[in-house]
This record gives sequence, structure tokens and C-alpha cells, in this order.
Amino acid sequence: MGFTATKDKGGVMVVQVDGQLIVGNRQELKQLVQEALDHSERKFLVDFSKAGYIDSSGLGALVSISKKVREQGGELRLSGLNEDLRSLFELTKLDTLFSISDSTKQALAAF
Amino acid sequence: MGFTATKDKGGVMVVQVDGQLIVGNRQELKQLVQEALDHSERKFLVDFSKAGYIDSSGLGALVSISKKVREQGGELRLSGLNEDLRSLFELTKLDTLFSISDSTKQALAAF
Amino acid sequence: MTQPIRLVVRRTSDVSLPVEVSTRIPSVLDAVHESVEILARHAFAGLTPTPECERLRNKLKTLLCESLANAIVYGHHEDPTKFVGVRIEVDTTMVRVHVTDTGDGFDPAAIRPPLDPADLDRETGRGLLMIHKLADSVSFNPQGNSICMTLRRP
Amino acid sequence: MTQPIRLVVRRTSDVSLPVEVSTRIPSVLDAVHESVEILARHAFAGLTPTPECERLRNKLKTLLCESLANAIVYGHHEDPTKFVGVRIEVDTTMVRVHVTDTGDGFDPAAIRPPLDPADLDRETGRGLLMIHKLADSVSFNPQGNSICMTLRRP
Ligand SMILES: Nc1ncnc2c1ncn2[C@@H]1O[C@H](COP(=O)(O)OP(=O)(O)O)[C@@H](O)[C@H]1O
Ligand SMILES: Nc1ncnc2c1ncn2[C@@H]1O[C@H](COP(=O)(O)OP(=O)(O)O)[C@@H](O)[C@H]1O
Repeated sequence: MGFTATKDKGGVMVVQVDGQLIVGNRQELKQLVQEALDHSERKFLVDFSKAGYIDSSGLGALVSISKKVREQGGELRLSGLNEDLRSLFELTKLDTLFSISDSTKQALAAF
Repeated sequence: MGFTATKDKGGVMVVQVDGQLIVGNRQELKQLVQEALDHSERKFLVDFSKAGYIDSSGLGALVSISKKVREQGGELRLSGLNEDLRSLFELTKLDTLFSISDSTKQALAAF
Repeated sequence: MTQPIRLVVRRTSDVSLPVEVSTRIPSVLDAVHESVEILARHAFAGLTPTPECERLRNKLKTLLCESLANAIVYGHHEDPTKFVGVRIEVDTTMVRVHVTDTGDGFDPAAIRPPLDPADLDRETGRGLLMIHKLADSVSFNPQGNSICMTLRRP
Repeated sequence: MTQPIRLVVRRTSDVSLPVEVSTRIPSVLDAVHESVEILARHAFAGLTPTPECERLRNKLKTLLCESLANAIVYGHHEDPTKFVGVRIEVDTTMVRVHVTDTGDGFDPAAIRPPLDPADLDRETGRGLLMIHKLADSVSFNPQGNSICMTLRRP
């Protein structure tokens, strides 16, 4: 359970969420992105293809990250949401706030 | 859960044990066989192909039935025991007391 | 979670009769997700794991996580000596969850979830929204410190 | 069985840590098999149902049925107001079952199972035999009213 960050050749920070994004680990994700912003990273992809669960505070953390990235003139995308997770974004209308791609590949191509 | 008795064309009373033969229903089986003996039935096949469980008092009931059938000069066979049930007969050495066939068909042919 | 939780299961072996699983959970946010995992597992022990059952179990987990987090944070201010009561009833038609804290409660009618485009940037306020969207019915006690959520079984 | 049974589960969500399931069962023979079914279900809730796990569960059920029947019949003379205590511990290496009645106990060393050809016609005396053959270890308290049976996990 945790996050793996790797930099793709196009300069995108790909953060893989392993398992779940919840009240217990959202702080870790926020920190990871903040540090990358401090190191002048500006393109972020959060990938959920290995995640099965996001709670409301996990959604809150994503909203917070997206604000920070935007404030720095950066770009944030999400990918790999399964059917349940995608419906979570729909019912909270957060699908209108985030750029969501089916796969990492599609998301990376969109930067 | 219970017992279904049918008479085969060779005159064998086939008793099918449905589910389990345990302390709670062994009396019913003993009665069923006793009544058949009273009606002059002498060939019995108890089939376990739809049974998954026999407890020690179920084994006791089979021993009791086998004695009664023998006393009347009758014949009792068992069939359809799964691997777990068969090992139960082996570890109690009751495989040496009963005539056990793999299938109803084989058992019926042996009468 | 290092401390084991203790849950009480009341049931017969007949799956057509109601099953009741209850427990008390210390007000520690880190314990929520693991407790929920265990509760869901035992509430559904004995059901054939069909895809519908899996979806229902996922919904149940979300309802439990969100209501427990609220009870712990707003009801008990994360005081680990205070316990949240959880009771789950499962029968052939529905799954019902009661989550109760000992706090002051709140007025659920006064809560507005951040659904307006201008509000989407708000970081909080989506817990009750998720509960209302996923559950088939939601009710509170008059004091507002006990929530009852029902899921219809397909 | 019309009355639901109440069992207590103590566990963390970590399957590598011990799970404990305990209950008290009224001394009614008709309730034994259904109680055992429920106990086995909750003791193994969360384990992947492999064929090995199924075999282990079947063994567990036999150990529980036979020891419960003895406690009810010999320990409590089927007095429904007396309760048999059951405790099951499951960890990654073993399953251990304790069954305790409030009767006078007996001397297990004095029991001879009907294994001689001349004894095969005996209708009783196979419960402890099955327990000894299926369990990897069996022990009694000095009074002989509490049996402890261990199954190694494969
Ligand atoms: N058990 C509770 N006790 C007191 N207040 C509560 C409780 N549950 C919810 N609330 C109130 O409802 C509000 C909305 O909760 P929720 O939708 O879960 O979002 P969030 O927890 O992100 O604020 C909370 O901010 C809180 O004021
Ligand atoms: N809990 C118990 N309390 C007293 N006596 C017991 C208990 N368990 C077993 N026994 C004694 O051990 C004997 C053998 O038991 P068992 O092997 O289960 O066969 P059965 O129950 O068919 O007699 C019983 O007849 C009884 O005398």
C-alpha cells in the first residue's frame, strides 16, 4: 500500500496509487506532489490501475493537489479508474474537474 | 435433508441419503429400514452420492441397521461415498464390516 | 492496526434468516479501513461471492468508511477512548447499517454538498454525498449522532 | 435451529495474525450441526477457499461435531440450560479448538475404541476415535471436561 513515483521520458511524473487512497495515506500523496512541485515538476499523472478504493478524503486530497498544480501553471491527469471508482467521480461531479483517461498510455499522449 | 427410498426392479430398496447422516436424523433412517424389514424387504442399498457428511452416531446407525438386516437374513450395501466419507470408514475399520461399491449401478449389480 | 477488533455475530445457519454483526470501534482514523474490511467479510460470510454480492460489499464498505470517519472526527474529535457503535443487519432483501457516536450530533438538513461548479474545488464535504448517492435510504436519529443506511439487495 | 447463535470474533484484518472465534452453545443435540457450520464459516472468513482449505474446514467440522456431541450428552445430559464453551483459534500454522463442558469429565485413557473385528458391531464409541485420527494433536484438562484439538495447516 503506497505510492510509486517515476518520471516518464516526456517529463511527466507518474504516481501509481497502490491499493487505496484514503484518510490514512492521502497526506503522503499530497507531500509527494508538493515536493515534486518544489523541484519544478509541472506535469503529473496519478494512475489508479492498481487501486481499488478511494474515500471522500482521498477525493479531497486529489482536489487539493489539482489546485496546487494549477496554481503553479502545471497539469494534472488521472488514469486507470475502474468502474466503481469512475462512478465515484461521476456522483460527486469531480469528473468535470479532472482530466480522466482510460489508460496511462492515453493519458501520457494527452500531455 | 432426509432420505428417499425407492424400490428398484431387482427388488432392492435403495435409500438415498440427502445431505448428511447425523445424530439429528439417524433415527429416521433406522425407522425407515425397520419398517421395510417389517414389510419383508431383504435387500438394502444405502446411497451416499448426495451426502457430504456422516458423524459418529450416523456410523453407529449404519452398524445397527446392518445387524438388523443380517439377523433377518438380508443384505445391505453402501455406495457413492466421496473421498472424505470413505476415509471415515477406513479409519474406523468399518470398511471391513460393510460391502461398499463406488456407484449405485455397481452396487445393484452385486446383489 | 495492531489491536484486534472484537465483533459479535448473531445468526442461524439458515441464510434466509437475518444475520447481525456488531462491534465498537475506537475513535482512531487509522483503524477505520481495516475494521471495515473485517466487518464486511463477516457480514457476508456464507454468501456466494457473485459479482452482485461484490458490488454490494463495496457499497457497504464505502457507507461504513464514510460514516465511521465522520463519527470519529466530528462526533469524537479522534478521542481514542471513545467508541463508535456499529451494527449491520443482513437479510435476503437488504443490508442495514447503524453507526452511532456519543457526540453532539448535527443537523443533516443544513449540509450542502459541493456539487456546484464553483464548489468543486472544496476539499471536504463529500462523505455524506457519497452515502446519499450509494445508499437506497438514509436516516438520522433526532440528535444527529446516529445514522442508519439501507442498501437493497439485488 | 430456531434460536440464532451469538459468536464473538476477535481479529485484525491481517490474515497472518491469529483469529479467535468463540461462542457458548446450549446443550441441545439438534443445534450442533448448524452451530458448527456457522463456526467454521466465520473461523475461515477471509481465507481463499482452496481445496486444502475445504479439507481443513471439513476436518474442523468433524472435530467440533464430535466433541460438542460428547459435551452435550455426557457432560450435560442434554440439559438445554447448560452451555458448552467453544473457542477456535486460527493462525497461519494451525487451527486449535477448545470445547469445554461443566460436567464431571472422564478418563480418556480408559476409553477403548471399537477397532477389534469382534467390536465392529458396537454402535457407539467412534467419536473420540475420529477426533484422534483427524486431529494432529489432542489433549484434555486433568478433569477431562475440556478437550483441546489441533489441526496443522498445510
Ligand atoms: N457524526 C457526526 N457528528 C457531527 N457532525 C457530523 C457528523 N457527520 C457529519 N457531520 C457534519 O457534516 C459535515 C459533512 O460531512 P461529510 O459530508 O462527511 O464531509 P466532510 O467530512 O468531508 O466534511 C461535516 O463537516 C460535519 O459538520
Ligand atoms: N465431555 C465428556 N464428558 C464425559 N464423558 C465423556 C465426554 N466425552 C467423552 N466421554 C466418554 O467417552 C466415551 C467415548 O466417547 P466417543 O468416542 O465419542 O463415543 P460415543 O459418544 O459414541 O460413546 C463416552 O461413552 C463417554 O463415556
